[in-house]
Amino acid sequence: MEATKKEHQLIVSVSPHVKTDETTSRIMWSVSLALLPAALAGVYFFGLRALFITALCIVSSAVFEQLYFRMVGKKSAVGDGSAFLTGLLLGMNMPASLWSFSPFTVHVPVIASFVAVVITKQLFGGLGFNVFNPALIGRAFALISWPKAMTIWSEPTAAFLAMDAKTTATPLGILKEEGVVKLLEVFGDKMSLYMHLLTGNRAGSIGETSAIAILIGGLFLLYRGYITWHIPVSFLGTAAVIAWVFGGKGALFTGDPIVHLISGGMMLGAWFMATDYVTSPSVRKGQIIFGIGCGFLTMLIRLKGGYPEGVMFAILIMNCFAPIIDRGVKSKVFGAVKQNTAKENK
Amino acid sequence: MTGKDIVKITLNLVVIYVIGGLILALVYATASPVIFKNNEKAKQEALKQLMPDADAINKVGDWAPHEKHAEYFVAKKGDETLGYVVQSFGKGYSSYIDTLIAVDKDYTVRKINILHHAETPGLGDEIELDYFKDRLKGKDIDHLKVMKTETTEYVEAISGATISSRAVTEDAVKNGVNFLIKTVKEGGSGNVSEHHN
Amino acid sequence: MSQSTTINIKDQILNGIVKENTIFKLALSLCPSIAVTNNLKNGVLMGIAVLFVQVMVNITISLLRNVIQPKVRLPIFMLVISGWVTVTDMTMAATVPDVYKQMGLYIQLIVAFASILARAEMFASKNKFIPSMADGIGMGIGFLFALTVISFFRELLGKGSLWGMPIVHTKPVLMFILPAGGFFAVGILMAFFNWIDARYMKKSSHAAH
Amino acid sequence: MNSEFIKLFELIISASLINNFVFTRFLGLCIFFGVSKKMETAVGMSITFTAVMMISAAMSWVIFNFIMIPLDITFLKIIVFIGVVAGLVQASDTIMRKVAPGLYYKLGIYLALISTNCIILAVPLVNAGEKYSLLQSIAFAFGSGIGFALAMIIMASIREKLELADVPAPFRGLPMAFVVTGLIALAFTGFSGLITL
Repeated sequence: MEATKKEHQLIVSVSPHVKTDETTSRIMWSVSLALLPAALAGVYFFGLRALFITALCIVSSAVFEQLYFRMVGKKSAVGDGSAFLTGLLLGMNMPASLWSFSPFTVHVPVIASFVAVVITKQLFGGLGFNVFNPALIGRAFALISWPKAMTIWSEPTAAFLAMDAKTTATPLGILKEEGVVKLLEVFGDKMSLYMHLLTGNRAGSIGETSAIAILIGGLFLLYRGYITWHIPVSFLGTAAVIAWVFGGKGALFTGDPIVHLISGGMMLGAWFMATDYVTSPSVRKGQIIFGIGCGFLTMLIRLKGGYPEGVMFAILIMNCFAPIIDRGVKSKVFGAVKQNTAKENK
Repeated sequence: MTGKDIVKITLNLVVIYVIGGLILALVYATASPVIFKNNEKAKQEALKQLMPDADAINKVGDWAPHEKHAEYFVAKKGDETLGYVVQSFGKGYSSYIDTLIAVDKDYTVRKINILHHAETPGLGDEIELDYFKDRLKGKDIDHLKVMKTETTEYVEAISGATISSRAVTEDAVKNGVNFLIKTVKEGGSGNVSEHHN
Repeated sequence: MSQSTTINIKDQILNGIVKENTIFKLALSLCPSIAVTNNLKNGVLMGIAVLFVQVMVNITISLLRNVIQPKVRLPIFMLVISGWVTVTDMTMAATVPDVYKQMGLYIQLIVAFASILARAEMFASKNKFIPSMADGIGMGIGFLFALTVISFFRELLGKGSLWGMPIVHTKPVLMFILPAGGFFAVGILMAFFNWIDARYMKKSSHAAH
Repeated sequence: MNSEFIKLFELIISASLINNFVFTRFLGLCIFFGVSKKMETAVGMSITFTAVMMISAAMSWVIFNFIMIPLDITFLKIIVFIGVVAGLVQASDTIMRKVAPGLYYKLGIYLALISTNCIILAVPLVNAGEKYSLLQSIAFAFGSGIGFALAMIIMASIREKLELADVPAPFRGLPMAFVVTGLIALAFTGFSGLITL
């Protein structure tokens, strides 16, 4: 006890924030804007329920953050948009079928938001200090706590107002349990499968289905310089190579990398989750290691693990390693450190 | 330290260790038969539960599904053979599922019981619920097949836990039944009574 | 026995439960605090097992304190502890086989509890029979209390039941009976006790001024 | 031969990642929380620990299989294994001090701590319970050591980062360490189902 008390007297005096509030808030709103196409595609395919779930996540995230600030007596920083972004990402990672009152599953996004904002972010000392991506922890918590509710996927439907769309399996679920032949059977032929996956006309979490919409957002972020190519490219590249080499049945080099790249949460994860400033390494070389790790773990879980989709766990596991990667790389590559600090001071 | 001290210390240690060892041996002597008896009783009860109308369930022999040790039994009422009980393992999602299967004389499944598993809580662990176990009732070897759609002819999968459902149905139970057919039926049912008379 | 010794014994017991609570305050013997607390029954039984071992070890050491050569005291303490753990282990295997199946390994690992050795070394080897027993009871009950609180919340939240009896018919937050949830539960409870402590200390210091 | 090799590999992966002692079996927590405050100590502890554990697992296996089983005194396994660990720690302390004082200066301080780490006792107990062969026992010990090292190093790097953070007062120190461990354990559930043992 005594020892810890002494410790935190020191901690309090350290000035906390890496970036100024102004830039933080600009980044947060830009990323949210970049997510808009994918979110809209989700609402288009999964109807109003998708909108409700996303809105619920955003509102609960903001409310919990506000309540937390009030409780500990800190100046509120809800306006910086980070709670909005966490809520938006969390909502986009949930199945639309959660908006259901019998069985009642509406509490799931609310509790997941609490876990994301309060436990994963604020307990660590707020934005800039969290080790794990809040939205992903929120989703992992929900997936493990309510495994059934979180894996009911509704068929994409044009019936915008429908409350209970037919349920179906995700493409990756079919691939894992019944194989690629069945997958092609469901979607017709290869071209039609690609088209469904690219536009987002397939079962999955609200915001992860439309590869094109996510790519538009990702390229926007890249163009504006909010993210660099290192993580997405190394992530997707590694995953593609592994899918190509080991993804086929029987022989090596017969897998289909494209299906793996544009299905599940791969695109959303690579462009929007793995690139999170706070929870990924800050040095370029470290980012490439981080991306390769994400790609490798994703494919390991997809091909050999228990879950059909591995993006979420892969990024979370790499989040654990990010501080070590930063340490390892920084102590060797001096040039990269200088570059990085220069950028942070800008 | 003088020689006398060393002798004293050694003596001290030896005496205390000997006394400790004696006490432990005494406890072991009383506890181990109870442990053994309890285990036997638990095993018999588990068997009895699967074949309530049998008055004797005797071990016939051993086999090794997935290279694990398992046993099989014959259930009798008086002289009449009611059916068989076989222990089997299925490779599940995150564990080998230890199952006990009771079959009728005609090798259709009567009842199954899950003895041990470590499947995902909330999903795969529903294999131990009655609603799923009942789905295997009355199935013969050709109908031990998991379907993801609604079915009563075959075995309907637990929603969201196809791997665990398959492990129980198509691995553990099907293999167990298949083993019984191969060894008991095709090996001649006379074999069974020979072993145990 | 005089008035003052009885008060001492009461203090000795209270000390183990509140001030030096093994888990929440000293943060020792943490392994079972998570491993066996996913249901109330296991948590309570584990607590009782530890209570039993702690009391018996304290009594034994206290009785032997004049016989044991100080130079070889540690090996003898270890023998006494592992002896009593073996007794507990075998007794539980014989009497509660279904519970033992789930937590046998953790019962055997009571041997490695730093708290038991520490009490033997710091208290029982220097004190008479009665205070040593009181100390053992206090520390043991403190441990039992911590395990009961943790397993109460974990079973209620994770399974919606208590001691196997369903309270609500759903599994509210399954996470809590899983490994990760165990860490959360203990972390949050510890923080809660810290918070109580801080508040209580503030109040009492105000009263003093 | 080949399948034996695969089994060893699976044991190592399983013990280090999927059934990591710290994250899924909650053992060695006292040391884990106590020593993971600084990276340097975490690394030193991990190396010493893995080495001592492999030797102690091998020794315990030999004693268990060649002495205790023939004499039918397996009920004494707790006492014997803890004796082996304590003796080994004492012996390596003396030997290291004489043979490699430099190394002793670096890693010696962790030796004393090791005997209070319950993983070092749990590994031989699990080995005995699962009836692993000598090679498998060593592989299991190695995997467990690697898993513990991984956990310690991750935890140390995160705690160093947390030192600069404004953690709310009641959570400072140990409670926060618990929450962090919970989050790592949550991330590591992604490995579940990778290997069925």
